[in-house]
Amino acid sequence: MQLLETRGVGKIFGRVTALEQMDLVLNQGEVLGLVGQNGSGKSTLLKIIGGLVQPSSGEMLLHGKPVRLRSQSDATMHGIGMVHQEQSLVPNLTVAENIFLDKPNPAKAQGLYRWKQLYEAAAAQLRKIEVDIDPRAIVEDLRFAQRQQVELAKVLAVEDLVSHPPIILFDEPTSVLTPEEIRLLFRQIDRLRQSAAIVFVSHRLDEILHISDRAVVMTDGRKVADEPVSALNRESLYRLMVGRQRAIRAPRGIQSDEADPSKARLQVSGLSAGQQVRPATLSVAPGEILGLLGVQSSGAEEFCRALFGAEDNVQGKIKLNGAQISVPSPAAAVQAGIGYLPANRHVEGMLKGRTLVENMALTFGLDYGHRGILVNRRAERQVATEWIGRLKVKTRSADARIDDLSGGNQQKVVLGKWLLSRRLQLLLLDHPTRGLDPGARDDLFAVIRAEAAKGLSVIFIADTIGEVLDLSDRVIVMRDGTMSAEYNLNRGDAPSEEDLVRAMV
Amino acid sequence: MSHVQPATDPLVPAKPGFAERRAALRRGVPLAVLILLVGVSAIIAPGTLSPAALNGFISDAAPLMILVIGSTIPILTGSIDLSVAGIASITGVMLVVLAPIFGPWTCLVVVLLALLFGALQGWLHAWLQIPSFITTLGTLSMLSGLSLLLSNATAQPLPDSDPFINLLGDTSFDIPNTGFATLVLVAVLALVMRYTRIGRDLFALGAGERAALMSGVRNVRLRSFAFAISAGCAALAGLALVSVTQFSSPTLAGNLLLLSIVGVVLGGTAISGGVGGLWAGVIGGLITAWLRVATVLIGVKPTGQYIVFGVMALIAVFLTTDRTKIGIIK
Amino acid sequence: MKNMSPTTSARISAQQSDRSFALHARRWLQNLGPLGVLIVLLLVFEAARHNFLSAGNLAAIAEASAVPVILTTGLSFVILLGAIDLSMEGVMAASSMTLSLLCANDVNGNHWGIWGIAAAIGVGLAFGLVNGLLNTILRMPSLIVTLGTWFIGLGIASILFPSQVPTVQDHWVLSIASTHIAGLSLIVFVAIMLLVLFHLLLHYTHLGRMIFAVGGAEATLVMTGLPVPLFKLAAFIISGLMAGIAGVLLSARLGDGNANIGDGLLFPAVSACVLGGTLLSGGRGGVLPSAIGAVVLEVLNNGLIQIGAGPYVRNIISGAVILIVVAVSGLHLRRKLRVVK
Amino acid sequence: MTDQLHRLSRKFWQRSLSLAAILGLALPLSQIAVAPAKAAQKGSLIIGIDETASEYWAEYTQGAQDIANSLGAKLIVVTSNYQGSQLLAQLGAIFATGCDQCALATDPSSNAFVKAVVHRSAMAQVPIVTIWNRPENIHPWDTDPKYWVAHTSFDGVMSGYYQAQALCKALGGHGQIAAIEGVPSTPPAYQRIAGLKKALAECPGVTLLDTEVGDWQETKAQNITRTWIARYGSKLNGIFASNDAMARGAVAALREKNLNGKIPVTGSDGSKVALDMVKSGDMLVTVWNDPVLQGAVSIAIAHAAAVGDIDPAKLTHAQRDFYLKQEVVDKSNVDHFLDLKAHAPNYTYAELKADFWKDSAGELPVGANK
Repeated sequence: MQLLETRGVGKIFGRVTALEQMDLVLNQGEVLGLVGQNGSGKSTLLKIIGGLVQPSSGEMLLHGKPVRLRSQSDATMHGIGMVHQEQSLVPNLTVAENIFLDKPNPAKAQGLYRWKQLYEAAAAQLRKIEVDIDPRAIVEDLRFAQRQQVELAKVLAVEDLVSHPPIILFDEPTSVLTPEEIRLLFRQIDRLRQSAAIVFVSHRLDEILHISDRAVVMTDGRKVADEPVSALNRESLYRLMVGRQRAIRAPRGIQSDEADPSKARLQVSGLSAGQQVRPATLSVAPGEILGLLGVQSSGAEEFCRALFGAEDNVQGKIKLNGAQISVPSPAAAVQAGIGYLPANRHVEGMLKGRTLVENMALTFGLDYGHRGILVNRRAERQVATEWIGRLKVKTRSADARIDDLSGGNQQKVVLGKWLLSRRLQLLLLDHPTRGLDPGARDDLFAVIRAEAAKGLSVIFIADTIGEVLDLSDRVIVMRDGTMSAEYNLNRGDAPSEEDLVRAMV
Repeated sequence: MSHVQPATDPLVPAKPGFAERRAALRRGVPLAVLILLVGVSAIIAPGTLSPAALNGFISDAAPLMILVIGSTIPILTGSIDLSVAGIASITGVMLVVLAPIFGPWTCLVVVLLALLFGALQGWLHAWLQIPSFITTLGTLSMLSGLSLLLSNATAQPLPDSDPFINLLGDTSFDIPNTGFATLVLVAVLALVMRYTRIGRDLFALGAGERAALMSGVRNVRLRSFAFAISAGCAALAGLALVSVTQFSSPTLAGNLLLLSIVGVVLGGTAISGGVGGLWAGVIGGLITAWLRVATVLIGVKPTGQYIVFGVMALIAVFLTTDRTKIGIIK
Repeated sequence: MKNMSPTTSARISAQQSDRSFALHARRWLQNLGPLGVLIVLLLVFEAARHNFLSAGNLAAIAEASAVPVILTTGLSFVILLGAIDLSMEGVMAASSMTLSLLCANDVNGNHWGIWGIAAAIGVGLAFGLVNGLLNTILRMPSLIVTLGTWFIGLGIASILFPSQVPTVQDHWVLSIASTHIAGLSLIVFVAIMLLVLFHLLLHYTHLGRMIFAVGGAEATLVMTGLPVPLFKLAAFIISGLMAGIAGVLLSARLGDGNANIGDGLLFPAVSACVLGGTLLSGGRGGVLPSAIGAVVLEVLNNGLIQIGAGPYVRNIISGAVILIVVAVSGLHLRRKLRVVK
Repeated sequence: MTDQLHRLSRKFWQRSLSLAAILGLALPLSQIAVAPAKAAQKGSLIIGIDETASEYWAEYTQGAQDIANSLGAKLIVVTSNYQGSQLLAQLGAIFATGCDQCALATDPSSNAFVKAVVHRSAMAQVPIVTIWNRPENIHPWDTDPKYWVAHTSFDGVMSGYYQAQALCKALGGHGQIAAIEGVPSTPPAYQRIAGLKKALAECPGVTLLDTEVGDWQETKAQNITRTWIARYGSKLNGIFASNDAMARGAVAALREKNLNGKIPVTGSDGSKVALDMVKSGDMLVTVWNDPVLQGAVSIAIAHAAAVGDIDPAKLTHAQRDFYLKQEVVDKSNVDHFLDLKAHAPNYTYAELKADFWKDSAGELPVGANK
């Protein structure tokens, strides 16, 4: 039975077309797997269906009737729930309140909360997905994965809200879950399968093939395939998604010189940060690109942040070119020549409201000043403009505000902030391709390769295994805060994706 | 290859330079408000623009302007310094207390002490991560108690011989020296802000603190510096005040705190940080100083002065605040 | 995707419940912190002066705390948003003057009785409304908006001021202060009632919880489609309302209208909120913690008078206590990348 | 649609802002070109007061207004809100328009600003009479003597002395009292406490239990008194409040315990409320300082100097630095003062001119403002 249909739905953000002429049908009793590269428009499509974003064109039909969703709670009232990629919980409210945030409160009488009833109702929702979380807990006290489960419970509560079958959207829910949790999630999806329409987005093709009935592939805001899963396999799905066979890349021949640690660019011994990073030892050679792989809570990201001094309770020794960094802090790391491209660009990467030059000159502008004390704005401007050109940043001028750029170009500017340094030794890239289109991604990779060829060491955390294999000289897989596997691609270690996934989870 | 992708090329705006022009226009608003204000009062009360009147205005406005300029620096980082008026008041008291020990160098010592105190307070705020509002509220209370204690709550005459105070109280070319002192202060700070990384880092902290920290900006050091400057400016403002009064008093600067906050905001500096600057402080200080006398100039009845001041300040803030750069308004 | 052994899963679950217990305990301790400070202060002063904990002195502390508690109750709502309301001193001036001129008094022939009280409280409400509208509709920062309305409130009071202090002669108004139950004036009970009422509002109504939530994640609420400006407006109105009530109560206690009635109450109120754990960044604390903060300050003040500390030393000590308590209670929150403004 | 609205409003703002800027620029220019500067009205009287919402300052203004009316002159009132810097700035603004034969009678708001205010007035060649605040070591005859005509005040020491004497008498020479002080940096505050101590020295049976600062405020005095009642209980026999507002706060606190009228309270100023309380027995005494008289005399002297009716250089020290008379008000004579309050005499310049010092209580003694 057809529940929801989009007809010619499109979305334009400013001057970027995120989604074009999308026709999509969601049926009851069917799990729709939605795949596509980053920036292919999946998230936009999901947000439109979830009421977070208003389409620029086209219409949506719910049970055959046109519908306009003004907000998320509006969508909720129509029986549409969405599990977000970025969590949408209010941190200082209880689990129970968050579950019913966008829904009529089940425990309100004469305008007053009946907390006990509310907790019971929430507990019922949590029981439904078989998780053991106290509905009275404050969300910010929960671990990330637990919050994800609350988010799931919040969305699944939608099914009690409407008489007709609900529509549940999952925006990359599995990337942060443990296998056990993924299994629970799939059990939920299986339970819902008959009574709901489900959209499931994931980068993991195996999961798509495992759980979906039908797969839709998107590229550049357009639908390029819509086929039953039975007609697909991994290779065909990949080809549809990327548009080409996976390229086999030639090794670049730079090797980590483990025999002579004195020549190592970076030497880390016993580096740990609280619970998330267990003591780790590692060295990186000049010019080497080291890929780090791991699911969200594996500690890969935290390891990089600890290296940069951005985590609390950092223990262990970090030596750069043989000299130890005394107090781990971002300022000390920068001083020593370590750069970090953060995963959360908007909060940690860019200075909003400021120009490209101001953003790029912030950290290493003084490299071009007089004696490292006085600022030379002309020189800074010149070098920033030069990098804007080299990174192919699409902008009208170097004095445009960074907010006015698209995500990919913003990312290039943030990268430029580090690359314009004359003394950068090591660059940490934390999910650098998030929100980047394939073209921008290729530009980015090209620049990183070129810099590495000049001797810059790079540690790189990727969104997909493909990216890691594409760029790295060496791959380290992390799991539960420790390094679980290592492959030296240049020495002929060529792990299959299956090998890597096995090491990850 | 990216050049042949018009569909994903989002950065060719319909009107080139539109955003810049708008920003430039916005920056001009406070100045326009100031000119409008002065213009209107000049019509209502002719003679306000005579040289003698302007000189009087300069000498009255200088302490306030110095305070506003000083307060601007922490506010640029998104913090706020509520202790400025307290510091300005205690400056005079210290001058009297310390004069027997340091003789002609007392002014210098007092300003240095203020810088030190400000740095300490900034360090407390940034290192212990106590909100600046409450940190400086606490120190304000302590400062006022201390100045009452030190002065035994009385106004005392300054030592006659203090060379710096005498210089400040004097005039050059018939213009009060406090006016020149303000100019010198602005010039020095402007040079520091423009030609060292401090200025850039201050703005960065205000515009996006997390991003700034992750770019290697040294938060604790910078905040200590910002609060040191604001305290130092407050001490200078105190000196400018006592150069006029020739007396110290534990409550000398009184309500200048509120006026200085109004001044910072009126210049177009956002209270949330990252937007504004010294120039904004100068204009804002002038607007506030003018608002303070405008109620008298245009002949508002004394009972109405509070209301007129409040309403004019609100209107001016409405006009001068650039909301395009601020996301969530708290 | 391999299965986890049942023992591992049980272990994790056990860890979780341990953790959640520890979290609950920590939260309780944090909430009890200000209360602990209060008890320590009481004991210290009792040790220093033996009749400190006498019924008479405790009643004096209760009387002195009543109005600050009402003020912090209102202010807490705005601070929970992450905003601030500086206008209370002006609002109290306007409300006091309104009350004393509308109720039976010795200046004019008005005799509004209970409607005079309503009008004075209404003045507070109107101020809150204006503050809220300026903040939400015109998008001006609350700090500067309420700074402006502070002046306007003082201005209204000085325009209303007749040439002599208006003495309130209204029976209703005076009885608020003169009626005593169990040795405490009605004002104390009004304060307790308001405190409980607004505590319930904050914890048992949608509005209250949403005001709480705005301070936690405003953007999420906007995205969810909740009417965030209305919540903010309500918080400002509550704050104005409380200041209006405080103005009425203080006038009732003094028996006259006074434009300086609120002088020096704002900064202690803000300090009290922070002291109690209602953080200026919003979303933390509540009316009860703030009220405890207010009582702490009053105990400190009373105790320092009792042990004979001079007024100047009192300033220094209370400033230091505020700083130390806030610093110590915030120590566990310190993080490298935490943004504190 | 919202986008359009947005753009429209933005455009509107741009237009109106540029308009405002142009207007702002044009106005002063037109000013220079068209209108010749005209001075403030000749012979204006200027007074500086601390606040508007106060009975005391309203009456002071009334006294000055009487004189202005009798002269047919304009009265300009400047409010400092207790901020000397604000007073200076506002006086500057008034003098800026030029002031011929103007006269100023002001409270400089605190001792610290006296010299600056006097100097500012002298620069504008406006004769000035100061009230209340004068630092010990500067006098009208040694600081800008040509324009600082006189300083006048009420004798705080005597006021405190009278109050304490009354307390001593009421307590029958035996008991313990507590005192509430005003803002410590103002002369009346410490003078009145000094008077209190002077009287107690002559009345050894009465001791001073405690002194607290109430900053002249009712509410603070109320809290302080409440604390005292709790602390001292029946040991507290009387309360010395440095002004009537604080006395009223003390009485309000006493009333909460039904102690009003039982524990005597004294104040100073002679405000309407205090007179009523003296009549009702809640207060023992207050000291009558006549602000109407103060306003009339001080502005009249300044005006006299401005128009040349007096020559400051020829005045004696006692004429340039003097107290105005004050009287103790107790239950026996309160009706007289209540009547005076209701029907203040209408002062005229001509009448005062006959003898400006008719109501003087003598020269300020050396050390009065220490």
